[in-house]
Amino acid sequence: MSAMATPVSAPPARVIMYREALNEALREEMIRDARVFLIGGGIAQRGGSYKVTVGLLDQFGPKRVIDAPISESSFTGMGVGAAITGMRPVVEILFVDFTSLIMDQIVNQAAKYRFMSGGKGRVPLVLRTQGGSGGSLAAQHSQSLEAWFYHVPGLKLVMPSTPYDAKGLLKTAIRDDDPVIFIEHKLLYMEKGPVPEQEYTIDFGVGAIRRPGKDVTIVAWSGMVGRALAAAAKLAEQGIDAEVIDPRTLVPLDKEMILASVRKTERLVIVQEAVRRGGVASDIASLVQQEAFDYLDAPIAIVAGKNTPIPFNAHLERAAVPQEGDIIAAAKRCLYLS
Amino acid sequence: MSAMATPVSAPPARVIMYREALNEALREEMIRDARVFLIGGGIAQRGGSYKVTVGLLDQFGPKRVIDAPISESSFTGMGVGAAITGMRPVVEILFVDFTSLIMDQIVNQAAKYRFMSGGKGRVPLVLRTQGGSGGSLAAQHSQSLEAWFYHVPGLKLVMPSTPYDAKGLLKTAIRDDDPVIFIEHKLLYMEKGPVPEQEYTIDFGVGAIRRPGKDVTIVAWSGMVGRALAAAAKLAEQGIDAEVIDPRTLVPLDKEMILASVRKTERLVIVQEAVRRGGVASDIASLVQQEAFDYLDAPIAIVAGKNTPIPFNAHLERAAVPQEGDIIAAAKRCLYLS
Amino acid sequence: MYTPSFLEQLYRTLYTIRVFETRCIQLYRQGLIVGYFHPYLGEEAIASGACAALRDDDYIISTHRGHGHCIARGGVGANDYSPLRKMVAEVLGREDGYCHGRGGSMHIADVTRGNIGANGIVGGGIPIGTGAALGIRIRGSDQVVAVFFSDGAANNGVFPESLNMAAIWDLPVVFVLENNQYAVASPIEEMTRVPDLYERGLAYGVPSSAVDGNDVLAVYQKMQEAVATCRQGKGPVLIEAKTYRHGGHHVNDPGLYMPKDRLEHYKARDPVGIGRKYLLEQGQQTEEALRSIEQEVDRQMEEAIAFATDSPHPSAEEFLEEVQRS
Amino acid sequence: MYTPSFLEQLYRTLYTIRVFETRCIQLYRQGLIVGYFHPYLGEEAIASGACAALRDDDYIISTHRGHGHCIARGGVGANDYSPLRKMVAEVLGREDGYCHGRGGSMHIADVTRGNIGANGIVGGGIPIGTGAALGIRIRGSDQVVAVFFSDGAANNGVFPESLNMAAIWDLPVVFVLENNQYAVASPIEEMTRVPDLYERGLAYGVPSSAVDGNDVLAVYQKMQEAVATCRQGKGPVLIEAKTYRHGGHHVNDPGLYMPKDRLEHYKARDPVGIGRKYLLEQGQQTEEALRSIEQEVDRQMEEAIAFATDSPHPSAEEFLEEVQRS
Ligand SMILES: Cc1ncc(C[n+]2csc(CCOP(=O)(O)OP(=O)(O)O)c2C)c(N)n1
Ligand SMILES: Cc1ncc(C[n+]2csc(CCOP(=O)(O)OP(=O)(O)O)c2C)c(N)n1
Ligand SMILES: [Mg+2]
Ligand SMILES: [Mg+2]
Repeated sequence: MSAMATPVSAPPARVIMYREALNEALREEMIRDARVFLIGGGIAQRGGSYKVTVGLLDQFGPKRVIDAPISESSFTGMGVGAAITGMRPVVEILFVDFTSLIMDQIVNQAAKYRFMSGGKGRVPLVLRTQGGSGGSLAAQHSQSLEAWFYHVPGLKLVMPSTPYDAKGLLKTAIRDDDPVIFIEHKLLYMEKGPVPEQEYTIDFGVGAIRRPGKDVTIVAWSGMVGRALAAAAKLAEQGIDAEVIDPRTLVPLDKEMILASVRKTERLVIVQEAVRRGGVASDIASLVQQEAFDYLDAPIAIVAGKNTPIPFNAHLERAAVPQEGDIIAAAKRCLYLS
Repeated sequence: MSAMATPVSAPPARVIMYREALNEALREEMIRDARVFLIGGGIAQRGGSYKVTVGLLDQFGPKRVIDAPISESSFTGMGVGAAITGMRPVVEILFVDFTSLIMDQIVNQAAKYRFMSGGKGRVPLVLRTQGGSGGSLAAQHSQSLEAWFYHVPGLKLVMPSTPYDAKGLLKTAIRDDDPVIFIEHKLLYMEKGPVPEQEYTIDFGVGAIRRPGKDVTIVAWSGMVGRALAAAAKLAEQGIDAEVIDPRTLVPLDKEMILASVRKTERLVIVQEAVRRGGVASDIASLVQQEAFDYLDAPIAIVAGKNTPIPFNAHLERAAVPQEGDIIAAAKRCLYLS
Repeated sequence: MYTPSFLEQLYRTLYTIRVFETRCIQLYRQGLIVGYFHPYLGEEAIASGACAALRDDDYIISTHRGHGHCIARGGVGANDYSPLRKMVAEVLGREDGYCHGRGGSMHIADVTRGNIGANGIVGGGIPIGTGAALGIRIRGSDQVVAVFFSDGAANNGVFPESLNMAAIWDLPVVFVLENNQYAVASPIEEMTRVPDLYERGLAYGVPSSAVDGNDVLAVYQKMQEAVATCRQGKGPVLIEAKTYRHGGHHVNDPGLYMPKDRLEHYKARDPVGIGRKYLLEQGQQTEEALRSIEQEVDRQMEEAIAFATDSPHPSAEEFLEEVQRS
Repeated sequence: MYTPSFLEQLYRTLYTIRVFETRCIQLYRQGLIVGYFHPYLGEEAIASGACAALRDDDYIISTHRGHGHCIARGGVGANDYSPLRKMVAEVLGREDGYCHGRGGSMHIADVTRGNIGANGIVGGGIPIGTGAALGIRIRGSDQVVAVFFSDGAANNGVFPESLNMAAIWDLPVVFVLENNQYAVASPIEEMTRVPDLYERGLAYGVPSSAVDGNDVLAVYQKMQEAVATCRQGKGPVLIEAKTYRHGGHHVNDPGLYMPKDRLEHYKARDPVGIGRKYLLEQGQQTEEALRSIEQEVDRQMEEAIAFATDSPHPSAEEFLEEVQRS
């Protein structure tokens, strides 16, 4: 795979929605491998709250597309057990907020089983979930919690921002022999983008330069990529040429792509929707200051969610997470233009 | 409170164990406030796996010192409900590893209730738990997971390294009107230190300079403080004068103390037992590079746990977490002496 | 057997919930309410009957489908419709709402009235309510907690965990299981082999039984007995109130999966209609008297809507200052 | 009724577990074993009887008190004591252990024999085992899973959650509840109002009953019936095997809280003694034949200890290289 989002010589691709791309990935992998099955709340009959699993029950039947009771902790654990014994479960947790109910099965069981068994056992499980704010869903349905998983050895962590990536990365996740946390964004499901008809997968650990630039590097993922690109467009109008990098997978992280960009621009802004304290942005900053110390011309700026639960009221909700203007301001601060 | 661990003009203090200091804090606060009660596994009859609650059942009876079934998620939630309705629960979760079972009640309920209720509700709950490696307890009883809580708005986070701090900070935690995560370290329970007879509390957000120095700043907390001090002693033999800072509470964090030290030494090593990726150390590094960028003479070094579950075998266990030598090497790297 | 004024108050509660939900659904369609909104239509008798059996110093805890509990507990009375205003303001996200617009429909709490609050985590409130009961036991008072939840939440492991702890410590908590036979679109028959969910309580030694959840007096009586058991220090009781939603899971769910005949069956046993009949027959009120209550509620609801739409959005500046201080 | 060779193999298993635990406790006291060590002494009949009813392609999942399950499932036989060597090596943390010293007592797994493994999280294995059964159902095979856990784990919400899902999807899983009446020092009577824990299964429509957990043949028969139910596609079964530990919770717990008379009662019904008697009486073996089996096991255990103590510690360098690659 090239580091760019779309292969250079691909034929013109269809334009489909993120949720359709996810649906295709699930469908293709279920056709390809009889061991793949889906389990979650309301994913079969209803086709999922965000319509990602629409039609799969009809095609694959109730043994492989399973509507589970509200027993998240156990049906995730059942995914772990099925994975250990030869299946390839894709467990859906409707909101990343609810992963608070399944951390034991993910962290103490799935993530550690391979190691604890001396390498003899594997857990090829995909946890699909969805995060971020937007739409006034309030404090328990709007969090960005990728940092929890990022901190746990044994887990891979994928956060696609485009339909193309959503499909290719989900297929790769399902084929991976170890547990993968796959976090979608609620505001992206209806976003459209080019997705080729022909089969493809995307390697983990390969970031995408969404916009090349030379003055400042902006790293963003998931729902923040669009906002970073919008900010970059505004910055361009002001003569500032920002490079926007989407790591696509946070574990493994394409550190080299970020470092190469920073060595070029000498300035770095990291944008995350999650609250700043203890977020992934801090970790990326800590890596970059360590490995590109002599290149940095300004402190690395982090644009992140405020230190608060997400409010219900839409105005407050917007105030709680990074907006275009915040990104622009941070980029200018790095350039000592503010 | 002075920033130093022991008040300057205090009379000579007794020397007691960390676990005894914790026991005193619980006892004193239970005497002081009838709303305080304890709930956890094996804390009443047995006095706790690490003997922290010894004698409290006899003194306060089974209504206030409660042995719970293995229903962590619910008895934590019961603490939340009791706290909302006027009590001051101290919930004990035997190993921080098991907090994977209670994240919903801590993160979605306790941490957010005050905010979601528009400031009308409060959750004065203390979660006492214990982390870290040592003693071959293997992958599910040896983790350092403070980063999870550190990332959650609405929680305070305390990690005492001495008997003095353990007592004073636990008393403050119990008197706090909001939820406090209080993480002890399994290797510290038998450690001894001076603890005054007279009543005291320790303000949150006030770090302690464990060893003043001028060449390099070492920040460490919980089980790593001792190791950092041992490293500093060895460094001193080599003519390197390290300042060792123990933040004592990670939320709130005494950022000013760390920044002041870094402005003086111009070099920073952060030591954590937790795995490096996504740990608290990364966040502190990101803050310091942001706010003391022009002072830093070298990249901030992070000495942290390896990217692995903790192995059972004692040799591997040691290899998985920071040792004195690692800290010494990092300090020298910062001084370009390696 | 029951005084007219008692029956009148029961009916006022039933009818207020009905009007609140009906009007708010319209506001939702107008775009004035956003986010998740789960109406309690068809289940009004449970909150109304259960809360009527509680004392002012008792507690309740609610769910994502929590408007009914909040109104029933909030004590909308002949002379005080202020709870209604705070409710509408909150679901509109306004500063004068119960939670100053921070919580919204899914997180309405009314701490001053002992309503610990709604919850966005299905089952999340069960241990919290049980913990309120633990606090009561430690204090040695004779307060009681009513924990409301539905069939879906009963499959969250915290339900049996909490039931068991309530049992061994004789906690004064009534588990009010509103079995509306659906968790979103999942029918109870597919989610358990034993749709009589009260049997789970028996396995933990908790007195447990079912009641017609559409009959406000049946619920009230059951609840009274349960509350008495709790106040006597005999520990928890589980009441399974059988009911059915009058529509989909939330405003945007047409509920097409709900079999027409079952829906009709339950609509024919409309809890508001049943309560009305009680007031007419047992309460010996005239149709005219009832109409005047209804008109008053209708009017109050319009006032509440006017109040709420007039209420300002919370200030983003103040919010950010609060965050800064935190 | 049972062949002598079957009874002999059952006894070999019982006795091997007994010897393993007894000798390892000594090794622990000598400082050769460190960390947590939870002996299965007194409960040998459950693992031995239950695993004897399984096929080679079935699965089991175990607990923190998992040595008995691993040995019983590992298939220590007259001609193959290699599982014993891997067990001892693992609890000593050596490279030749089942998990190359990474897991230790609390995490022993034997994937090749369908032993998914022990678990340090009480209850953690219950959904995992249930999930293995879900995989079986999807594949359409007639394998079965035995999920071992004890009374304490039954209070973790994942037990009822898993029970319910196993029930609605007719999963081929036997929940083997080893009710040894303690969770560490907490007696079952204080942790539930209904100490007959199998009643919890009934609330979910799962065929459930109790059995004498100290009688290896009683366990075997119950398990055979349960396994047959599962293989017929009729879904899960819950077996509550009543038993008692012969000592404290772990090596360092003297178990002083265990009433002497109860302990004596259960020790008098020693599972190893009962199995021995079956072999002598039903199996019509001579005392001498038994002694020779016992001596062989004793000898094999000493060899296993020698093997394990000779086995190297895993290499820290290799470990760090692995970590580097991860
Ligand atoms: C732990 C959790 N899982 C899933 C959801 C998504 N969800 C919201 S409401 C609901 C259905 C709840 O069913 P039930 O408990 O029967 O309540 P009812 O809607 O019938 O009142 C679900 C699954 C959630 N909010 N929390
Ligand atoms: C979730 C969790 N809570 C607490 C513990 C600490 N702990 C280890 S063993 C044990 C007792 C378990 O009791 P039971 O399930 O009856 O198993 P038994 O020891 O009787 O075999 C406890 C509480 C744990 N390991 N995991
Ligand atoms: Mg329901
Ligand atoms: Mg037990």
